[in-house]
Amino acid sequence: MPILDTALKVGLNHYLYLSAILFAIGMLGILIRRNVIVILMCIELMLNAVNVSFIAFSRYNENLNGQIMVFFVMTVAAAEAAVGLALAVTIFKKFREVNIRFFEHLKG
Amino acid sequence: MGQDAFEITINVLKMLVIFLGIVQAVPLLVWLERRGSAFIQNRLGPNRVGPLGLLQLLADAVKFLTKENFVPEKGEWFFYYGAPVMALIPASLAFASIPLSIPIAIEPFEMFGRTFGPYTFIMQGYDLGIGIVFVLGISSLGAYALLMAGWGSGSKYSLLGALRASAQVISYELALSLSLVGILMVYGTFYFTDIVQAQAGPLTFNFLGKSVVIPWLPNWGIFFQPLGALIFFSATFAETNRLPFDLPEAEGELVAGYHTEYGGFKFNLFFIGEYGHMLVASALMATFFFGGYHFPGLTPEGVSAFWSGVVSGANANNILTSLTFLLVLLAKIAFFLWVFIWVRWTLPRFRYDHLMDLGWKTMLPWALFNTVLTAVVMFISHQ
Amino acid sequence: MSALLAILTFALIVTAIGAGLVWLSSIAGPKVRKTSAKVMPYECGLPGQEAKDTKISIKFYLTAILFIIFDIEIIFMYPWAVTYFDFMKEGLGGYILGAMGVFILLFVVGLIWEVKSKALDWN
Amino acid sequence: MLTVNDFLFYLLAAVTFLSGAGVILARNPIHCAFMLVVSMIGIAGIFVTLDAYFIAAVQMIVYAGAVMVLFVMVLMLFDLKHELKAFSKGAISGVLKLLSTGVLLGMLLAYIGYTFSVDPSFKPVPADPQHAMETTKEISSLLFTRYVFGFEVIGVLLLVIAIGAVTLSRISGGTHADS
Repeated sequence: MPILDTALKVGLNHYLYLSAILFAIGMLGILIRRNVIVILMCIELMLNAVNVSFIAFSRYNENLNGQIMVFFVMTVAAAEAAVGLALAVTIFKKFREVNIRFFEHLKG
Repeated sequence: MGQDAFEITINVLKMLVIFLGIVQAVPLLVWLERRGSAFIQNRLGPNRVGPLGLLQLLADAVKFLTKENFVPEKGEWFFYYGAPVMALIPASLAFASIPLSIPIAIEPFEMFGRTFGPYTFIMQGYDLGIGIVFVLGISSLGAYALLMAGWGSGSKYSLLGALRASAQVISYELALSLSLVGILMVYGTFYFTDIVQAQAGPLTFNFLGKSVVIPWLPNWGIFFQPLGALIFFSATFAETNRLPFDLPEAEGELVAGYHTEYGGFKFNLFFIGEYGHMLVASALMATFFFGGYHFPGLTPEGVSAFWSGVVSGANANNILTSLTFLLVLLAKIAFFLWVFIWVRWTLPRFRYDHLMDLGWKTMLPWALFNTVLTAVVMFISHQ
Repeated sequence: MSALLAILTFALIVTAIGAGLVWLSSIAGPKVRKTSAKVMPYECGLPGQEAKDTKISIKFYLTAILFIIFDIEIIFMYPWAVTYFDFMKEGLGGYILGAMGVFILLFVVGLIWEVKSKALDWN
Repeated sequence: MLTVNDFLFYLLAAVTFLSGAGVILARNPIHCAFMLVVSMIGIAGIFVTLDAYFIAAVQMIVYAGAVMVLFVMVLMLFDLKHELKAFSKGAISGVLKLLSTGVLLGMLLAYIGYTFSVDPSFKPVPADPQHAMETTKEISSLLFTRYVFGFEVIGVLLLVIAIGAVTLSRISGGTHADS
């Protein structure tokens, strides 16, 4: 079937679809989960989804700037995870709570 | 992977051989370790089963296989059974990416009434252009086997052991990866084949714009990076959880660490993983600092000329030439494996705080110093 | 690309053989009824104690955080190391050395701070 | 007919999607973390199919090898077995959340489908292992010329994080966590 063959032939679109789906999964996770550490993991998933589209565009346009952007995104995401977890652990040690609802009470 | 059925079959077979080679090396190494330690300590070691006790390992394997399998009460079966399998993956995947010898070029030949060829078979599982970064990336998964084992066992001693072990492994991973920056500066590539090629011939370097050749020394990385080699080799001891860094399984003092709840063949798989890491470390040591499969005086042309006097036919000649270089690399790997065993029975174990201090406050700064020194020396000698 | 296929094939081989060995040992091993003493966590033969306040040092997690940070800094040195000589050949040796010099200086400041703040002390 | 590359993409996309769904559906946070590790490794494979070898390796080292180890260690340190409710309450808000995510996903997919349908196929690249190293060197020379300022800022950021994370874990006293 020529139509199916064209649809199945992997191009830029397929990578962007995958990226969009992963991003939506990450967003849904942030909305429905209660545990703050799982929410941090979902943020990592969303950042990864964005990285996929960066790399796909970089390959499509034969332009390596996208890869450097991903390098920076990864670095900042790792730093964000480190600080986020340090915060979560500090709050957990003090209040024994990881529910995201609880964090609303931390207003000054 | 290949164009036709013959090439694909050979490539898959090659991977099977590499993996089974790693698995098969383990009993031999255990035997060597037990006999070697007995020799060092003036004992006899296993000598009952078979000649020199060689069949002891077969007996051990059968005994391991016939042990009872069960999951501890609070454990999770997927993590409990998955951890030993996971322990195999990083070491074997890393080892398969290291070039073991020169590629075998096969001329066209007739078989089953068809003509096959020409082919070129690389003597490694797969040829990624980024060699060492791949090895570092895949070895960084090693911590998961420990954490899975600790978590899956459902015992707090296992969990504590797993946390200790993974903290140690990740701490020394820093010194290990930083110690390689110097040698990467010297060769300017991540690609293993290029690194090995660069080490052929006599010692050659640029000094203040002049090219210096020392004909009686091989062009090995150890002469450019002695400090880097030392830090790298010490860090691999910690990565492989070998003495004097075997805190994760200090069986005399602690219970046993992350594999407390394991027995039988699952325990053996952790063992295979540990020896696989030793193999990777020895092979990397040989590849980066001791010329890979090159040996002074052995050139591919010379070896090929020697074999052409013994066998006729280009294909047989190519295969034998490649196997000769494979033997050179295996001899180097065997030497470093012996160093691993030798050190184990020579040095006492560290205390945990000393171990962490050594990793973070001694080896990491020295590796950084090595990087800066290499950069400055290269900068000055290039002016 | 075919290298990726080869890696996946190899990982499949390793997983299959490893899982096969575990499965084989569960076939070959004796089938004995589980007793409560057998499936209990091994604590040197004593009855297991589940203390409410098991203290685990947060040093482990602090080590992991510091590992991430220094690991990233080392990863940035890798591309620098492989192009160092190329930059020098173009006469940009001083520039590339200076660029990494600042970065390494920040690395060293971080390391000294960690050592001084006793974040790396384990006793 | 699927080529090897297409097959690899579909395989890795399926692995990434399923483990990504596992991250938000698994009740035990440890299971979520291991699912995310699988997802990260799958994405590293996706990067390899896009010829970004070095970035794929960085993904393995930084994400799968460092960040996720930290997540797993923290989850094991604070053994969260007592946390029973994994998902937030409320039927109406749940429907709204699903709906809004669905609308976003639909808009994204439609946008991609309409915008990039001209010629989405990639230009071929040499299948030579040397090629990966050449790309890495190009990335590196870009990083240290055009993006050198960003590179130094990353250095400062990491220093700040190193100090901040240690300081954060110091406050509220005590070096031990109750598990």
